[in-house]
Amino acid sequence: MIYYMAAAFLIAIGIYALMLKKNMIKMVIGLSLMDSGVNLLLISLGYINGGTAPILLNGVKPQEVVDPLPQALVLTNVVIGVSVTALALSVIIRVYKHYKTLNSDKVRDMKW
Amino acid sequence: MILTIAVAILILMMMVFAVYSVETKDLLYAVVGTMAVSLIVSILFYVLQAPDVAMAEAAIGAGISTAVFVIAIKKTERYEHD
Amino acid sequence: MDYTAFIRPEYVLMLLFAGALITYFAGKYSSMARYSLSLLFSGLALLMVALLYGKNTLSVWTPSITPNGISMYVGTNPLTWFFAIILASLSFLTIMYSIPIMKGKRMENWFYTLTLLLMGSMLGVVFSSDLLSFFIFWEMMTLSSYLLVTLAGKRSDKAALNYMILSTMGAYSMLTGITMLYVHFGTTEFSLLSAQIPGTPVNFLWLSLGLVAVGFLVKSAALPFYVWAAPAYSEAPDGFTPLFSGALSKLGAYGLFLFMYVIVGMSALIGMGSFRGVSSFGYAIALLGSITAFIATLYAIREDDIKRLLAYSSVSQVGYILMGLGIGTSLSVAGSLYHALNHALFKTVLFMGAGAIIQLTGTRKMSEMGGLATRMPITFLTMLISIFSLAAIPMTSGFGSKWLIYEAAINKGFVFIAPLAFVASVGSFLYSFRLLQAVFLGQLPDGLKDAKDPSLLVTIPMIALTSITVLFAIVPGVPLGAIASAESYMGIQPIQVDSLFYFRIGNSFGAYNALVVMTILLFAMLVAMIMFAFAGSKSKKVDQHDTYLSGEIYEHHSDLGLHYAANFYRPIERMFEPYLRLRLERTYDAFGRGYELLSEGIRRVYSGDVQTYVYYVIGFLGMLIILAGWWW
Amino acid sequence: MIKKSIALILIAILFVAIFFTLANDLPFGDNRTTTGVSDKYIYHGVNDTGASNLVTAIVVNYRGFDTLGEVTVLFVAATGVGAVLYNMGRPAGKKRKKTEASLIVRTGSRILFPMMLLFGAYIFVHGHLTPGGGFQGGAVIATAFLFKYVSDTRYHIDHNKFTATESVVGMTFALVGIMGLLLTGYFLFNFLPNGSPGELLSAGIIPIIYVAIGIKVGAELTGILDNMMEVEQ
Repeated sequence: MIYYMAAAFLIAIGIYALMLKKNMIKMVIGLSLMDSGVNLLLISLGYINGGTAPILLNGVKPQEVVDPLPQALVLTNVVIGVSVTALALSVIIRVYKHYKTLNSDKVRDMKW
Repeated sequence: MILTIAVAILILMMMVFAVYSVETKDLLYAVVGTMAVSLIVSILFYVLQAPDVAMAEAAIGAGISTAVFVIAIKKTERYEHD
Repeated sequence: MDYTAFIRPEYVLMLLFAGALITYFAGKYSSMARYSLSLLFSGLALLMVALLYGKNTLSVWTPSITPNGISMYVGTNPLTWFFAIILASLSFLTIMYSIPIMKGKRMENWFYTLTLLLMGSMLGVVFSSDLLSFFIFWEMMTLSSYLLVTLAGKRSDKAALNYMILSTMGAYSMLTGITMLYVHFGTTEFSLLSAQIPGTPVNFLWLSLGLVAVGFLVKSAALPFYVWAAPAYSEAPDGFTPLFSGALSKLGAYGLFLFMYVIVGMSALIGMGSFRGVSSFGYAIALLGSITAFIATLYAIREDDIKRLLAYSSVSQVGYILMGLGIGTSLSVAGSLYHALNHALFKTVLFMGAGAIIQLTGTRKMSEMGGLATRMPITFLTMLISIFSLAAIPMTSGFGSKWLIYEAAINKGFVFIAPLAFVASVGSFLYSFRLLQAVFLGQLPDGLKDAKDPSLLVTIPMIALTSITVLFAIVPGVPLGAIASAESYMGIQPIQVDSLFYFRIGNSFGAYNALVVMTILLFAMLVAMIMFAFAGSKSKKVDQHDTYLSGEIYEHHSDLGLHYAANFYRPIERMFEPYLRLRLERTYDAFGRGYELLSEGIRRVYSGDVQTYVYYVIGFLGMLIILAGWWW
Repeated sequence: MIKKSIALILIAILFVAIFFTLANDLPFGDNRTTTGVSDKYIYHGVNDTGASNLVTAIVVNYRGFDTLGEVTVLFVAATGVGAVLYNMGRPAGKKRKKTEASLIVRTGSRILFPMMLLFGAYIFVHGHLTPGGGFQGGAVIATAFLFKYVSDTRYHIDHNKFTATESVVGMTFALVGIMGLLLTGYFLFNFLPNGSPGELLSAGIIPIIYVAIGIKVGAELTGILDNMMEVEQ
């Protein structure tokens, strides 16, 4: 239960950063925190009381392990998350070169 | 029981780090806070019997992602202005 | 070794698609290999198609990997063969013709690859015997012809885009219709489909057939969709236009034949509603065709650009084909198929000649040409005969087909269609005479003193096609024999052909004996020539620098309209001017502007402010939670 | 200020909504494997694939096509970083301006670099037996290169060789898939014997694919870091 709270808190704080921070790197930090929160949420959904890691070696029985499916999905998400972060940051670097600011309000070209 | 208390302390620390990394004006510190959050999340993964994900999160979330952030901050600016 | 085992449609297609690939890679290194390989592949394909005559095959040609268990069929039958031989021979001759014409042009290598690909996909359209492969080949054809149009460079981009947008519209409409048919009947193969047609609800047939027909009407540039045709035909590379106008525009008519008569069938078509014994659907097509023929003729009369003139003429002639197709009697269908053949023959020659002349003069404006008859006798003669055929003057095979269509229209007493067709025919004589006069007669401009006939590779296809035109005028029974078997395949009473002599076309009114007509006309022409020679010509030779220009060379003032070909039909133009101002393009433009305004309004949602997007996301999340019925 | 308080209230509502929905509908620690597809993976995974690590079995075997897509996403992201930052000022051949690392870091990196590479390789080679696999091993390899970058200012990687490596391993992945298609009729289907679970040489095509993924992920993450570092102010 405590894990749910941690995950929901991370998601909420990520959204908070996205909503109120104008600094673009801060926004990406918020996204990254949300990412961690979602991963934690998925993993804790797959946990079974008293289960062990889903590696059937050394006499571990199938009945004893936790759900491996969320873990496989989260593994994918971790790698995708870092590539998204890198792409976003490189765009931010490019935008900074052009506008000399990280404040998203001052980047006017995309607005009407 | 001890494990639960330890986890509760970890989560409390994680929350503090998360709030700090969002609220601080120094982006470099903020990134370090994010890294700490990632690291604690990775420990939580391990506690939740997901060693694969824990490894990935420790290496990628705490390692490479932080490096990417630091590089980006070096290319731009370190402090957040209002 | 038995070679006949390889004479199958699927091998023709494989040969051409493999050939396109091989030609591309070989052509990168040597231009000689490019020319000879493309000639070889298209010639071989032509030979194979010719040997398919009289065969009836049907086979599954996809390997075991079929999407959703739908197999793909190819086959050949008399109707298919009739179109396939036109397409194959035109492709072969066009490739031959474009060797000197396209030499050194932009992306020459791609031209041959794409032409072979287009040839393969056109043959694929006619050979395919199920809805899925028909659509796939249809789209391949659209795509490769679009790419061929863009090869001419930046100038052709807009025209090509228009063509592509309208084609895509038509293709989606067609896909919808095809999907409806498939869902309703559960099969895609044509013969299985047509077996299930009787007893289908009429409304369903109207909807699905109408949707499919939109795709074909776009491709044949009929009334509401003709706006792409003139720019695309005229801006396409000179080497591609003959094939584009001569062969590709026929496939819309083929598709209509296929869906109306082969799949739905005559009795079901009549069952959808009829008008004086003609199905209402066919009547609508015929009406569209006749109005298209009329309007396009009016536009052609005004044109000064030689390729645009021919392009509008092409639209108008395809209108005739649709007219005959829609009426759907034995005579009219024969006339329609015959006209498809004739149009392929003469329009290809005309576009080839136009391409050669453009190559020579470097301009497409007719008011900058003139007097080329003596300099380019072969081009002149072939184009002259083709123009006769276009204007349906006897002694050319164009006469026979238009005669059949008129007769069918009069026979049924269509007081709206028949007069329109007549007026359009007179108009087609007007614009083709202007073409003749402005390009070949009159005074030779200074710059064209040393003009001469193009090389053999250009003239051989033109001579070949022209001699077929003349030959078929004398023995119309040869093509009509093939047409009669196609008609009986479509379940229409075949036209009677005198099997002994091939000179007579029979019908309910009587017979047309081509040999007799030809002999009489030849005799009359001889008399006229003798009279002309002995009565003495009243014409006077006018020197290039006559006094009415005070010795100045008029080319420098070509923009003043002093050329004898400028404002040639001013009186007629003045008569139609108020109506011609109502161009269909404006409707499309207005539609486009309205759409742009709408999009501009929608774009406002994306404010460019990141925070706004976050609010959207949270709103969406909230909606999800509410929709999930959450409340504890 | 009003905006901030509205946002805070919204976020608080969201937090409460997420937390209580989860706590109410999906109690923590319940066994939910029987309702979905997980049951099959848990009970038949080892027999089907020969991999003891069920996560690996899912990632590489059951959902191998998914993983191919993921590797593609990673590749596109790496290409995107390169494309976005392309030609941002630094002339070719100019060195990165950077303060020299301390002697301890330099010496340490020399000793640790091969070890880190070896450790990464160990992780992805044993992906089907122990925790870890291609993604984790690749990330470790990328951190090894990052370490090298930090410690040595003159160090730089050869882009052409990296690209070639990446293409070769990427193609290996696709080729294994196509061989499955040809031999068994399904893309990425296991066509090698499963062997006995728990041995290094077991689990069919999983070790091959995981080695390819490991090298590819390592190369791509290093490429991302390198692209981002190369830009000069």
